[in-house]
Amino acid sequence: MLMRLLFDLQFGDRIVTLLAALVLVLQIAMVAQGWIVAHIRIFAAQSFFLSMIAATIAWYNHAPHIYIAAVLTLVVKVILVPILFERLVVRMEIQREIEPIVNVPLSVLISGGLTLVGYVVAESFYRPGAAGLGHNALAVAISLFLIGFFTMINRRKALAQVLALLSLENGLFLAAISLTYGMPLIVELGVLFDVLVAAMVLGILVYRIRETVESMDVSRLRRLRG
Amino acid sequence: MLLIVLLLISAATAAASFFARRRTVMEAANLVGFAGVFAVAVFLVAQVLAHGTVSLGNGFFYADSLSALVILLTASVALVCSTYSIGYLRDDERSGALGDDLSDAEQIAQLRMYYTLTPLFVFFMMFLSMANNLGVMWAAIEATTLASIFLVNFYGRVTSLEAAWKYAIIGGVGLSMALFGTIIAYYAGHSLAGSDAISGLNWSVLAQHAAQLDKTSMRLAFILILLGYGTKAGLAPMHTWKPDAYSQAPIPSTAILSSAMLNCALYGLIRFYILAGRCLGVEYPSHLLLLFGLLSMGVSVPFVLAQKNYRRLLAYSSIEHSGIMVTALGLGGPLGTLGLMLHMTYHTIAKSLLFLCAGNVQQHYRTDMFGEIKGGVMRVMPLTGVVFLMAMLAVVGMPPFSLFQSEFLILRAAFDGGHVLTGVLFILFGTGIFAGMLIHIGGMILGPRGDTAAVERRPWRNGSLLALAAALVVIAFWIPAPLFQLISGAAQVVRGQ
Amino acid sequence: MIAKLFLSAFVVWLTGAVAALALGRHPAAARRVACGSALVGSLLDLAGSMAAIFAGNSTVIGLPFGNPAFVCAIRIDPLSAFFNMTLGVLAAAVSLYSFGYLREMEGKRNLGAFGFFLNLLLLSLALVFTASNAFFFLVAWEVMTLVAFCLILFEHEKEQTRKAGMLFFIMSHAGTGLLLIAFLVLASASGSLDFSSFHLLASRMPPLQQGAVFLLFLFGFGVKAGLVPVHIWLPDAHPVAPSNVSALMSGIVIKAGIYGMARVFFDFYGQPPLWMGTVVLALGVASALLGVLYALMAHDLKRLLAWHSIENIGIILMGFGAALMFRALGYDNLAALALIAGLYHTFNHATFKGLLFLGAGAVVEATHTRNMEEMGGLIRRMPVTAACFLVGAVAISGLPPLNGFVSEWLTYQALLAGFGTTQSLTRVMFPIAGSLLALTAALAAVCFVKAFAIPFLALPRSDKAAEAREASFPMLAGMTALAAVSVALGLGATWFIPVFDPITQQTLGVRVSAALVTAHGWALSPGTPHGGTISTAGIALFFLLAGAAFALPLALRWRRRSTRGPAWDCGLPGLTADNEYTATAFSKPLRMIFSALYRPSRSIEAEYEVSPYYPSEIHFESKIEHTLEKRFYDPLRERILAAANRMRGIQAGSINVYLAYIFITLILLLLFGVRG
Amino acid sequence: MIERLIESGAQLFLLLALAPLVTGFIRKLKAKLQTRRGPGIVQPYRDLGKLFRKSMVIPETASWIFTATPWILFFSTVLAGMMIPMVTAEAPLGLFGGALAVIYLLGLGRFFLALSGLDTGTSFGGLGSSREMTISALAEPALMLAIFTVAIGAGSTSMSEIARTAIEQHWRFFAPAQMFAFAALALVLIAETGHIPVDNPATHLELTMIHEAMILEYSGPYLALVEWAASIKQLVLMTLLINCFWPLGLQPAWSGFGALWGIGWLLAKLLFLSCAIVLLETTNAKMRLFRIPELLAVAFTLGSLALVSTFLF
Repeated sequence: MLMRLLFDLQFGDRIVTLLAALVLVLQIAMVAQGWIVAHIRIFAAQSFFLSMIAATIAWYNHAPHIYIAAVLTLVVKVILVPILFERLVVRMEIQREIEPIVNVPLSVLISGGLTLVGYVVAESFYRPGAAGLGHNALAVAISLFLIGFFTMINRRKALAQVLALLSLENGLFLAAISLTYGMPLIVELGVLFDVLVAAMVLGILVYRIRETVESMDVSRLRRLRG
Repeated sequence: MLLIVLLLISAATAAASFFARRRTVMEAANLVGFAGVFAVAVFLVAQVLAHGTVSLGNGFFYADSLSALVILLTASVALVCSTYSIGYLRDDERSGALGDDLSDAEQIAQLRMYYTLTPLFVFFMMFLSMANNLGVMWAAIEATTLASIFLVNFYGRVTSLEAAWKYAIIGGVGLSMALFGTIIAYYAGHSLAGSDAISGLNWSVLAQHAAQLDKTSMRLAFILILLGYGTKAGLAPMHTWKPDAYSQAPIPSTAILSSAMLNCALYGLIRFYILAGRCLGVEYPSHLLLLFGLLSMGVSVPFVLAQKNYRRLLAYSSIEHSGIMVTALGLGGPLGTLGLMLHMTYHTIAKSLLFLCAGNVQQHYRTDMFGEIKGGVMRVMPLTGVVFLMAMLAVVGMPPFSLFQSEFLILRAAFDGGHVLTGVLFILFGTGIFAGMLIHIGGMILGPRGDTAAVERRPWRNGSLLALAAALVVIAFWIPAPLFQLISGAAQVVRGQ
Repeated sequence: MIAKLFLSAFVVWLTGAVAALALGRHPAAARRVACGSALVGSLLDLAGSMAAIFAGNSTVIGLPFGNPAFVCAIRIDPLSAFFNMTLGVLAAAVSLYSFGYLREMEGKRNLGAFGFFLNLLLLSLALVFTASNAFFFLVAWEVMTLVAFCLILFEHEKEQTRKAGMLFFIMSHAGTGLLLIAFLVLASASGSLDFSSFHLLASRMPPLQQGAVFLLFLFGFGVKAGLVPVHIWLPDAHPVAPSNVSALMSGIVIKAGIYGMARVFFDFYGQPPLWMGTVVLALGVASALLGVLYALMAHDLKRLLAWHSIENIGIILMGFGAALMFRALGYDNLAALALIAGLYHTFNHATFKGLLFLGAGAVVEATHTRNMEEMGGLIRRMPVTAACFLVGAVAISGLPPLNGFVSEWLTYQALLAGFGTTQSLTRVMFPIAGSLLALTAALAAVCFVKAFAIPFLALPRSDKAAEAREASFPMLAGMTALAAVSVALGLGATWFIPVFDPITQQTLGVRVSAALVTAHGWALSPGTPHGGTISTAGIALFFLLAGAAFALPLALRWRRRSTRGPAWDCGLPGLTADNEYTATAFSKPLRMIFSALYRPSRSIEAEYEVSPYYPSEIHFESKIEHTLEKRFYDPLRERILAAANRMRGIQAGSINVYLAYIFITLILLLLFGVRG
Repeated sequence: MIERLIESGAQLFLLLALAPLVTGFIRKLKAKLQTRRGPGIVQPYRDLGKLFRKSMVIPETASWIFTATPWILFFSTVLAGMMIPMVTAEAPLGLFGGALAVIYLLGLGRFFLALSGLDTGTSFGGLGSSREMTISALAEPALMLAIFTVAIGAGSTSMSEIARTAIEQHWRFFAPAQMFAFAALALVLIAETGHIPVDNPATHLELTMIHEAMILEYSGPYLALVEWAASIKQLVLMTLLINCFWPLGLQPAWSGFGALWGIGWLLAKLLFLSCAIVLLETTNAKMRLFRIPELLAVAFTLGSLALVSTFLF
């Protein structure tokens, strides 16, 4: 029975949607989160579930190169980046909490609204009986993207903004694997490499800001005007 | 074959300056490297003119006249800026602008960072112009952003850090939107045969089958691409990073950013415009482009009128010019596209010249605020003063200079196409910008000498200044035939012939 | 033949410009090369344009231009030949004058650059008059503005010069913006940029578009010509420029605006609606009146002359307005008369205004000041300059027998003939305009009594005026040449009228010079049956005969019986310069009468040691208010800058706000864009 | 041709001879009305004769303009006189210019007179020139409107044409347009020739004199020329007024007997007009300088009324 499930497309589709929903919930949790370290861990969990989605899609569509993408995501986003950021947080021993510009209940409400927007936009794409698994994942991807964007606006701390940017790219990755079973491999590699370098560069910048401005509060960087 | 050589030379330059120990080696490496790049670019242009398109690695690298033009412009700007940066960085070193209490080793490290990142920056810009695969093109643009972040943060002051941070974050957000757009475009082309192969996302392939692409997803993709690459091009309302980045980065990198990088961002936008145009018909994308173009021109007018810092003034002028080029793209048609391509060429020359003059003035007066200079630049630095005024008049579109020709073509396209309101707004904003630039830059350059010290000889900087000024004057009256053939070829590509 | 002359003129100017720039290091050579090439170029241009006028047809010459996307060609038809002739005459005299005028600047200023700009200005002017397609016209137009800007800013150390130059450049550029829109609307209607395709095109366009294009052209060219609502740059820009440049600016650069209007009104518009002519006539009258009223109050010699340029532009536009109205009503002969009046006054104004500015330049160079209150008694030290200035003053006041009178007489006849038309509006409007023209001419006479008497007559009011020396020979040669042309144009009016035949033939399709010249070449008539005739030659002959027969013999006889003695000084110990009337006092009655317009304000400070009743020194200063600037332009500027400052709030510095901008745009586009 | 010469010679002689007579007559009449004997009618001739024989004093500061002005003034006024029809409708030098030329020739004379006033360097000269030019400038539009009304009636600005139409249409004088035009032209005549309400010709009081102030420095023959020119100008303007509006007695041509008849009528009309002027002078006091623009504004409104009424009625 289990074996049959493994090959039943219907079941695969339901798994992918379940995992996609889980990723969305984690994203909203990240919005409501107050602590940097917890923020990093939720991001790691989210990336883990993403790689699981990639794996299931690869399994059901017999597309080997998606496995590589899943593994890479696992390595980069679940292990490397979180460790880098946590060491950064420890070395700079800044206060750990994030003071969001918009208070938590309102920001959760807004993310709900954004999810709605995601679905409204994606709604025009649904062609009944489209082949392939997570075609309804586009709505989730768009809402992930919008919520990630909103969290960036909502954060004062530099590191929190970087994390929001990375979660935003998670949304893109979901769109890539679910809609088109992953981009050509070269592109996947290019994207992942750029995400990694971006994380490192932004880390260095955050470190420099911490040194010169003595606080991670980016909103105080307002000297260039007009 | 030339495409690979082009990339190899710039990569080699980056490596050479990374491993070099003495400053002169780095300078020489850069100079020779970029000269080589320029030479190869000219050969590439010759080949493109001969065969129409040059491709390599079964379509992975693809260069038609549009990309050849962008490569040529990037190479020429890089060459001029490398000669300028030699004099510029030596003066910075002498005057301690690099960082007040830096030991020699640290200063060399600082210069090394500059001399390695610039060729890397140019490498990725070249790569981007010849990448056929849209995903790879996106990765290259992302890489240019990453390379230039530390160029913006070169001086390490608090303000340049703030500028770099904004440049990175806004750029990052913009490019993630562009990536989303690329993915959706790929999804739109998903139903085509053989789309999952490596060439599925190739622009040339998609361009041929554009008609069969899925309409709604192409519409969503175009919006996201417009916002994404619009951020890199500095279209309003995503322009906010530009004035900060341009006023804090070192002058040679600002010159490259403001001309070459702008062309590459527009190159990406044009590639998608061609796809969207064929798939959705020209009507839909041109409305969006006109909206954003006019918005950018409109937004830059008040900032130019009430500006206190001349480098930020030039940044807003380049926001206006990206608005002009996007409007020209929106207008389309034979006149609009030819106007766009001419404008891209002339703007590259004029804008980089303007920034180089601003650099000369800043290094002598040690400030970039109009209030502190109080006029008299013409009397203190005659050559820079005259060239600065000339470049300002060119950028603003005064007729003896060539930008008027391209703006005239664009306006003619607007009025012939029935977009009378666009034309009237275009001229209104142009006059506003003209008034602002004239009052501020004219006020700074003209006027009595005051008590500023005389200026010392500056062979490198004035040499590159004169070269560009000569190019500006010559191109006003005579365009070499092959260059015009390249430009009209590029215009045809944009029109989708 | 015509083409060769024009091309050689262009080549001479171009090489002269480049040579002058190259000779920057040694000023003497640069000065000679620049002025020489300007002179030769102008004479060639003059010869070419005269040949073109007598040939009567239009020749087209292609010019090589680098960018293949554009074609540059010039077309010399009678209208452009006429304006080129004006340019040739004035430029020749000014170049001759510049030989002497620039010698004084040799040490201080970079004469190479000056020569470069001077020759380029002449070249761009000639190209503006002959350009045959919209693109090339606009390029030549803007190059002319740019070069004029550089020439105005030649002494850019002074704050006032910079401000005036920038105001000039910004307003001209705004004007060019209007022209650009108008030309492109025409180009989209006709499909090509060539002027020949615009011929009579405007009347075929829908009325609303036709009206809009008319207003765009009127105010686009009006900015350069100094039409009233958009004239504010002119009184500031001309005085600060070097005098030979102000002569060119007032004489011919303003006429580029007039040429533009003539080309549009009479070449592009076939049968314009009546309201257009009325607008032009009304603005003409307003410019004339305001120009002369503010000229009366100006005590800076060159500023006074600049205001007068606005007045004369008003008179020219009265002629054009009348011509347009006659065209609308179908009276082509009367339209031709009015057009000839306008064009004749253009040529006259170029000559006598150029003469006056050159005279003023000589005076300013001799006394190193532009304020009339510090001059005086220059007639004794600068007799030839005084004589030439007097000729110019009499001509501009429209007094017989000189050329100003002839063109104003023609304008009167045109306005008078207006009564013959049936339209009720015009029957009243023309004579009223005629009477206001009379008021303008009379006030001009008052102004030029002041402008000639205060600087030149009686005792010098300052030691600067006392030590003035006569101008050098080339300057005098330039001035006498223009004076001679002025007199010749006045007396030889009947020989000059046939010049206008090809123009009226080309634009209005009718030749009227035969009807205008009567009594076999002696007198001028308005072309109506037994209309009032005028013979300036006859008047001059009468003066000469009477002078020779009575004045000379009697004057000589009485001179032996006359002695020189002090004037009546009411018993005070001898007259000094302080007793003389000053310019402010001279214009006081008119300041009181027109106080509603001027809103004069005055300040008197008296210093005294012993008691207030015995002041040791009194300072009197009276100022007037420029209502148009104070009421309209200054508040407009402030409001724009305030709005700009408020808008700067967008770039407030916080990155969260910047990201919010992008976020909102994304959401809007997603929701509304996708459906599209 | 010879006949034309004789005619113009006669008109020239008549012009030169009659002018001082009219001035003398006006002064005599004014004196009579002020119940004083006053100098004889021919007194101006005696003054001119005396002045021509006297020697001259020219101010030190004066330039050639001071000495040239009397000649220019005299010749321009005489030329203006020759252009208007006095005895016959045909003005001898009519070809040289019509109504506009007359106005502007008088303007030329005034222009140089003002210059000479300023040339002496005294404040009186400046005072006189400034006031004279201001008043004449303000009078110009009213004069022009009156002339335009008459010229529109006649269809041309040539004086003989105007006179000829005046002769043919006798009833024309009573048309409202003509009445308004006549009133406007009369007011301008008063202002131009410097009679009482505008300027007092007899006084040398600095504050009130306008015309006299300019010619204060002239003496001997030049003073005679200027005075003579002033009286000729007065005669010219009066004849202009008469022949445009009261054409009765204007002969169509210079036939022998007709000329005498024409001169007779001219003298009668001049007599009548002089009496009207003198009456006006004695019954009015001189106006303040800055009240004169109001007078001339009245003249301007009368002129525009005249113009409108030609078109309305």
